[in-house]
Amino acid sequence: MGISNAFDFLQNHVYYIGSFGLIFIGLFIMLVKHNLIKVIIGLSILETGVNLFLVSVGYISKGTAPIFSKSAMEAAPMVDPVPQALVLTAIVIGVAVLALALSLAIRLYHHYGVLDLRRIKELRW
Amino acid sequence: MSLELLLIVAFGGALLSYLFGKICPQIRDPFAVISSVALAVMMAFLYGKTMESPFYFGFLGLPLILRTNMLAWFFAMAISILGALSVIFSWDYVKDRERTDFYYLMLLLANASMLGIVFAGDFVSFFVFWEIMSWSTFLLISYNRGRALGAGMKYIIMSIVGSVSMLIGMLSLYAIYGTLHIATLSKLVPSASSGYLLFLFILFGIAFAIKNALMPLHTWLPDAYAESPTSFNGVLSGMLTRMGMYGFLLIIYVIVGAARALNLGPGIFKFNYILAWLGAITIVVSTFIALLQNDAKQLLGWSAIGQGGYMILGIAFGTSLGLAGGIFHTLNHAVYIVLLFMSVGAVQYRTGGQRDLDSLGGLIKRMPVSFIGALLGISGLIGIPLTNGFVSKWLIYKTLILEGHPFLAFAALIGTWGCILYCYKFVHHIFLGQLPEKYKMVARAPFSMQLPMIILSLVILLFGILPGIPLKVINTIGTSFGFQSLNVTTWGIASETGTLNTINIFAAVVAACVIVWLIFKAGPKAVPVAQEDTYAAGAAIPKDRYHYTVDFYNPLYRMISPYFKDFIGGFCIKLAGWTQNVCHGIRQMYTGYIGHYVMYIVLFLALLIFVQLKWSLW
Amino acid sequence: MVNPVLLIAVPLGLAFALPLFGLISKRIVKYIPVVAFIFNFALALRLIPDVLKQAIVVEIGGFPPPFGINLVAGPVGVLFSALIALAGLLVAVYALAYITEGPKEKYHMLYLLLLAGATGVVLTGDIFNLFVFFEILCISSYALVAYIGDRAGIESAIKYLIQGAVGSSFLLIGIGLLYGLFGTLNMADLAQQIESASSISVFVPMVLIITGLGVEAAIFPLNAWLPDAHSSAPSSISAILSGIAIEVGLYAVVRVLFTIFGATNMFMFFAFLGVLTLLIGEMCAFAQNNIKRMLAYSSIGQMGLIVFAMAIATSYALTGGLFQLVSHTLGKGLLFLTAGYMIYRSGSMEISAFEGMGKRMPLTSLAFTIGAFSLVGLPPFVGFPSKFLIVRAALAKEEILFTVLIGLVLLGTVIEGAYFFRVVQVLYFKKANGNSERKDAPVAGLIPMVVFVAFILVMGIYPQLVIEVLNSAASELLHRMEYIRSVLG
Amino acid sequence: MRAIISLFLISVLAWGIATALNEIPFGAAKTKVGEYYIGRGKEQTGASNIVTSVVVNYRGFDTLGEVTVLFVAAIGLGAVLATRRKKEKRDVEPASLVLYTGCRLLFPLILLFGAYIFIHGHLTPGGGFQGGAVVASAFVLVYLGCRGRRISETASKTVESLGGLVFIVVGLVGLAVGGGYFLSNYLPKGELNSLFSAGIIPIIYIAIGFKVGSELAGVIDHLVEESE
Amino acid sequence: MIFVVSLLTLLMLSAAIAALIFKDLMSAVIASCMVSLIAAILFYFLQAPDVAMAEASIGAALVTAVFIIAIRRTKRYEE
Repeated sequence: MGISNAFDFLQNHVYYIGSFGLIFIGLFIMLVKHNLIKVIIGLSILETGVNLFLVSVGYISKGTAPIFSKSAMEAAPMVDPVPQALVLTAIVIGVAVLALALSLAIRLYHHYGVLDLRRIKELRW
Repeated sequence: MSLELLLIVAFGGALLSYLFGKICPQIRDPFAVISSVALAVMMAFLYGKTMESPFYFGFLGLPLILRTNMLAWFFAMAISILGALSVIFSWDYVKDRERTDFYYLMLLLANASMLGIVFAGDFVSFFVFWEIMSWSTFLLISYNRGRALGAGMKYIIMSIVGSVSMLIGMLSLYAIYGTLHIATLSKLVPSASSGYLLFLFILFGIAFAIKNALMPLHTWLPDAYAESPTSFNGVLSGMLTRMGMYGFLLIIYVIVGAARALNLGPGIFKFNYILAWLGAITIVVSTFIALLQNDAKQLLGWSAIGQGGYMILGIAFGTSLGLAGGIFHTLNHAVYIVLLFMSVGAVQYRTGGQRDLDSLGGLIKRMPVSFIGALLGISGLIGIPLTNGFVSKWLIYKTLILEGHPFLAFAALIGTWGCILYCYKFVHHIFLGQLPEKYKMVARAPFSMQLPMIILSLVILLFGILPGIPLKVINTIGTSFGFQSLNVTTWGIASETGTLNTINIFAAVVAACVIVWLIFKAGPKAVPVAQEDTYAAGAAIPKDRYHYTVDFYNPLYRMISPYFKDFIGGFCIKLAGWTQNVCHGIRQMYTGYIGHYVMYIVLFLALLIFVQLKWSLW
Repeated sequence: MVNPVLLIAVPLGLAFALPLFGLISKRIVKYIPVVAFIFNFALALRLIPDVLKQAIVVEIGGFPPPFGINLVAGPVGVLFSALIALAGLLVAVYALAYITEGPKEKYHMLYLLLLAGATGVVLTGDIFNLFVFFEILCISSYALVAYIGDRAGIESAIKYLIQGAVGSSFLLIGIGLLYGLFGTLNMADLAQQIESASSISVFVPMVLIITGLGVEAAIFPLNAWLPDAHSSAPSSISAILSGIAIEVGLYAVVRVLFTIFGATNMFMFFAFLGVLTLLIGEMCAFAQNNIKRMLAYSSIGQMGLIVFAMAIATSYALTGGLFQLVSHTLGKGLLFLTAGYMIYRSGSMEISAFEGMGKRMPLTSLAFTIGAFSLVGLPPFVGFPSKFLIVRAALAKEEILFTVLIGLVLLGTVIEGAYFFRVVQVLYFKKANGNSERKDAPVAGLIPMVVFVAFILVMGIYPQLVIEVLNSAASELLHRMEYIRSVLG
Repeated sequence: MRAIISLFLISVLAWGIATALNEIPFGAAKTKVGEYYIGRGKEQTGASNIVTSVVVNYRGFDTLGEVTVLFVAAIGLGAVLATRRKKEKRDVEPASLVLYTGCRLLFPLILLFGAYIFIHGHLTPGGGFQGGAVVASAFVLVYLGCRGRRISETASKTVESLGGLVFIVVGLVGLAVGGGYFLSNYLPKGELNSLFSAGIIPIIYIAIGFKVGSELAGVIDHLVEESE
Repeated sequence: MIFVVSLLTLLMLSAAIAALIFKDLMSAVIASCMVSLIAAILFYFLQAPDVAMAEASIGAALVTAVFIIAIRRTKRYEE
């Protein structure tokens, strides 16, 4: 009983756990770490988690990839293609943000010589 | 003669004189004078007319309306005449200053917007003109730089507070009655609940009390008067401050109506009683603070606060006599305070901006016209018979006594007593006593300054001897508020409880003068000596000051100075300091550290989710 | 019939083509944004009469709404597009002379893309599409904030970026949850399926989305990036960030709250939040000595006012809120533009460095003064009718609570007046120390200022000019069902 | 301290999201939109990869935005790093011969692979973005292996611009000929599962592939140049 | 199947935690690269080959390259 329950639970939730685990770990990194690069790593983990979540929302049990190849035409239900399309977009947006963030980090390092965010607060109040 | 044309002339005159100043400065001053005089002349033709016409439909579906009636005409006439005189006075006064174009623009704009206020037939246009008046005045008060900046800030902050509270009041009217047309409102509002009327009175009252410098909202006035250009003081003190009076009349007697307005609140905490007591407190406190001043313009400023108290006392009781007194006092005060400021201005003009009473003195021979002006001005201010102040003060005293308020009457009396002291100090320190060495070569004021002073002096005497001229107009205003008509004669007022007849007084004074003249004539002939030809009982005459204008009322000062300070002004300064500290405290929230900022975002989210999960608030 | 999609496609296309123009001639590059926004503004104006009758729904790719992406050019969308195009045009003209250093070509591209993104946000009818355009807007503003490349610029850009990225991640999670729940991304379709926003499963995505969008909309605890970013960006960009970017963020919040979720029960909370935002913004602005930070905090305050107005949620209030939005765009845009040249002239952002500017740059100072007066809400400038409407709407509620709140709002106005008038005094009534030669901004800088001033005056004196559009925009926001019907048929 | 607060806040978030997720069972079929795409995608767009048909056609506007985002990031990165660029040429140590030759050899192969991915986007998994990324990784390889090699900035800019313009122009042509719809698939759909099918989809994906490839390569180029 | 997925998820989360813990940024980046790679595998299991390809080529490869370049240019160790 217990085992099969656990199995069911895992079956139903493992992707959610994985994705939100990533999201929260990423968020945690952003909240507590002082190093800018580390914060950006957190952001990238957070984005990966979000993407994973989006795709798992679109999953259909025992579905196949939404591609009509010549062999497997309409054999099984297909998974929802929409979240996949969204995630494609989200991945590209994520990489855009990360690249910009890292270039800013490099420039910031030129100016300040540190990446410790506690010491980069000339602008405040 | 339409009102639109009038306002176009007023505002157009302001803008055009600015443009002329930029294009060819020579014709700017004449143009400003001509336009303001023309305005006064046009205004005169409006006498006794009652009309109302929308001039603009564009504002959010609300027609903006101009209207005129006796009340509006009375104020407008005073505004335009005093404005014209101030413009004439400015001719020489600001000639050598920089940015005179700007000065003229703002002066005329302030004037024009005041006309707009009194002709406004609905609250939107009232408010719009009110705000234009506020910021143009702010810009003029700050004109002198230096300390004027602080004065300007005080003025504009209090002004904004006032207009904000007026905005709330006016829009609550709009929200409830769906109109802001004054005539319509005056039919609808009197049937509102007492609580709502009180709410209205408080909101509008704050706005008008600030403008009229009723204590405890007077803080802006002394500094603003002291620091603004003296040529503008005429406009500022004469009518601009008294727009508060106009507002009070409007809200109490036009919109709400005497029947409701005078019975609001329980027992002695009636709205108008509180107003009257505030007026009385204003009179006493500000009079004594004025006595302590050594700056001519500060002194006049405090005096103006006190005189504002008289006006409030006059209109607070809602009898036709008191109302006449209050409105008449508004006019009279405007006349003599403008005169006094002009005389100070003339002295300042010739002495290089000196307005410290202790450093002046003995200018009587050097500037006789200014002296006469100042003398007549203080006579009016004190209320010496045959000057205009006498009549209005008489009416106010009489109201207080008839209505059975001896304490208030006593307060008013104390005010007059203090008024005598500071008025004497004022005229003595400037014009009498020893002439300081450096002012020996001081010349007379230029004609452009003398002319308005002479006109105003004549007006003081005219209204003092023939008070019936303005009182007839004022009586019409009173009857339009629904009061019974007074029996106004050219010489004064006749009523069953006592008659004012200036012709008798005039006769008595003339007789006394004749007698005194005869006595002097009979005595030995006076020998005129030079002003500096002074003897000091054998001792060598010191080169520096030796006359007694310094520490004039020394014992009195020592007695009253601990009690009569501008506590409220001090409190406001402190309040500003506290606000600043609070602001500095709050901005510490933006620490500059990204971790905190991200935390704020997560916090916001978590808080919302937590509240909803826990309590299902939304 | 013109197609509203051109409002987005043309700036995008021109931005893509801009490097090619750059290959032909370096000098024509900077005129391309001007051309693009003249076109957009004309198009938006052309659309207004049609839109007032009936919202134009454009199906991208020819697929019916729940299946394809659609643009909804309703009164709100067109109003915002017109506003964006107007501000964009004026600031582009300003930038002709102002942007003289750095990779200019990239500046103009980013600028075009920023405003194209903003237009996309206000026109789109699909929530994921909104997210994408929002990212365009955000990312180009990150880059533009860092454009100068000094310490402050880079620092504020990275702060902005991190907060913005966290916000967009939340937004994306919220969108994912919504898609999981309702299986659609179309806003009208979502609105049709969501009856109540109170159940926790709808509430969580809603607050995620609100938080994500709120970061850009500068709602109170989410706005820490704003003063830094707005003060460190080039002034022309500050004008756009303050005048357009946060407004568009607010638009998105309002659209989500009103149209998708119909979250009437949250409005009271947002009214409080708005007042809080307003007070904190104004108080922080009051304590500033740096002109651009002051203006930035003042933007926070104005956003608070608009949020408050929107949260009253009556047709008057929405009209007032939208009007305030317009007037804020005009006023703040003008202030940042004028401040830009004053900073350029005095070499410092400290307010005390502007002493005697009234003599040194008379027209610029005059424009600044008018902008400041308008923001404070003095007649006859445009800030007055907008505040008038908001106060009236709050009082028409006839609740003590709203009366108290409007009192607090107007207290904020008093503080705002205090710091703006202080600057005006510094401009006009302090003697310039040192160089007091008279030299105004260049013509390309003055033209947009003059146009802004003209708009401020004309709309202030004749608010009827825009009130019809604002009214129908308000009713579009207020009536969800109308929106759903116009999209889904 | 901050860690504890953060953990608390995150646990609140987790609580809320877990509650919301209860309504979204994993693996259940639930969307009419997805069904619509799967059911009609073949006829309406002619692409056998439904994800591609969604990305390029049904939600083509998103993709336009997405391309723009990447474009913005590339320009922004250029702008951010721009002021440091005009430096003197440094002497870089040449890579070893094996590495150099290997890179030279692999480079065209990877490019070809990338091109394959984006050309067959409508048939097989992959498409413009993936292909573009593969192309860009070829350039990464060259930067790492053959130091000192640069792509011509003008060329990359031109490719970026043309890629974007092709997308927009293809879309705008739809306004004229495709029934007045932006980005409508007005070209003949062809036979399913053949290379020349799916109307405008391959064109757009090829454009995207070039664009993304050159943009990502440009990003790497900027960063590498900066870093040396 | 589900065990493989669970194991991968566990691995992925531990890699993320490793990225949190490592003081050496290079190691942290490699850990996050691992997160992306495993996520790509999970995408594949979720029947999303397109996304898996994108994640592997963009999320894992390019982002990591960019990170490494950035770290080489700045500091390698978190202080």
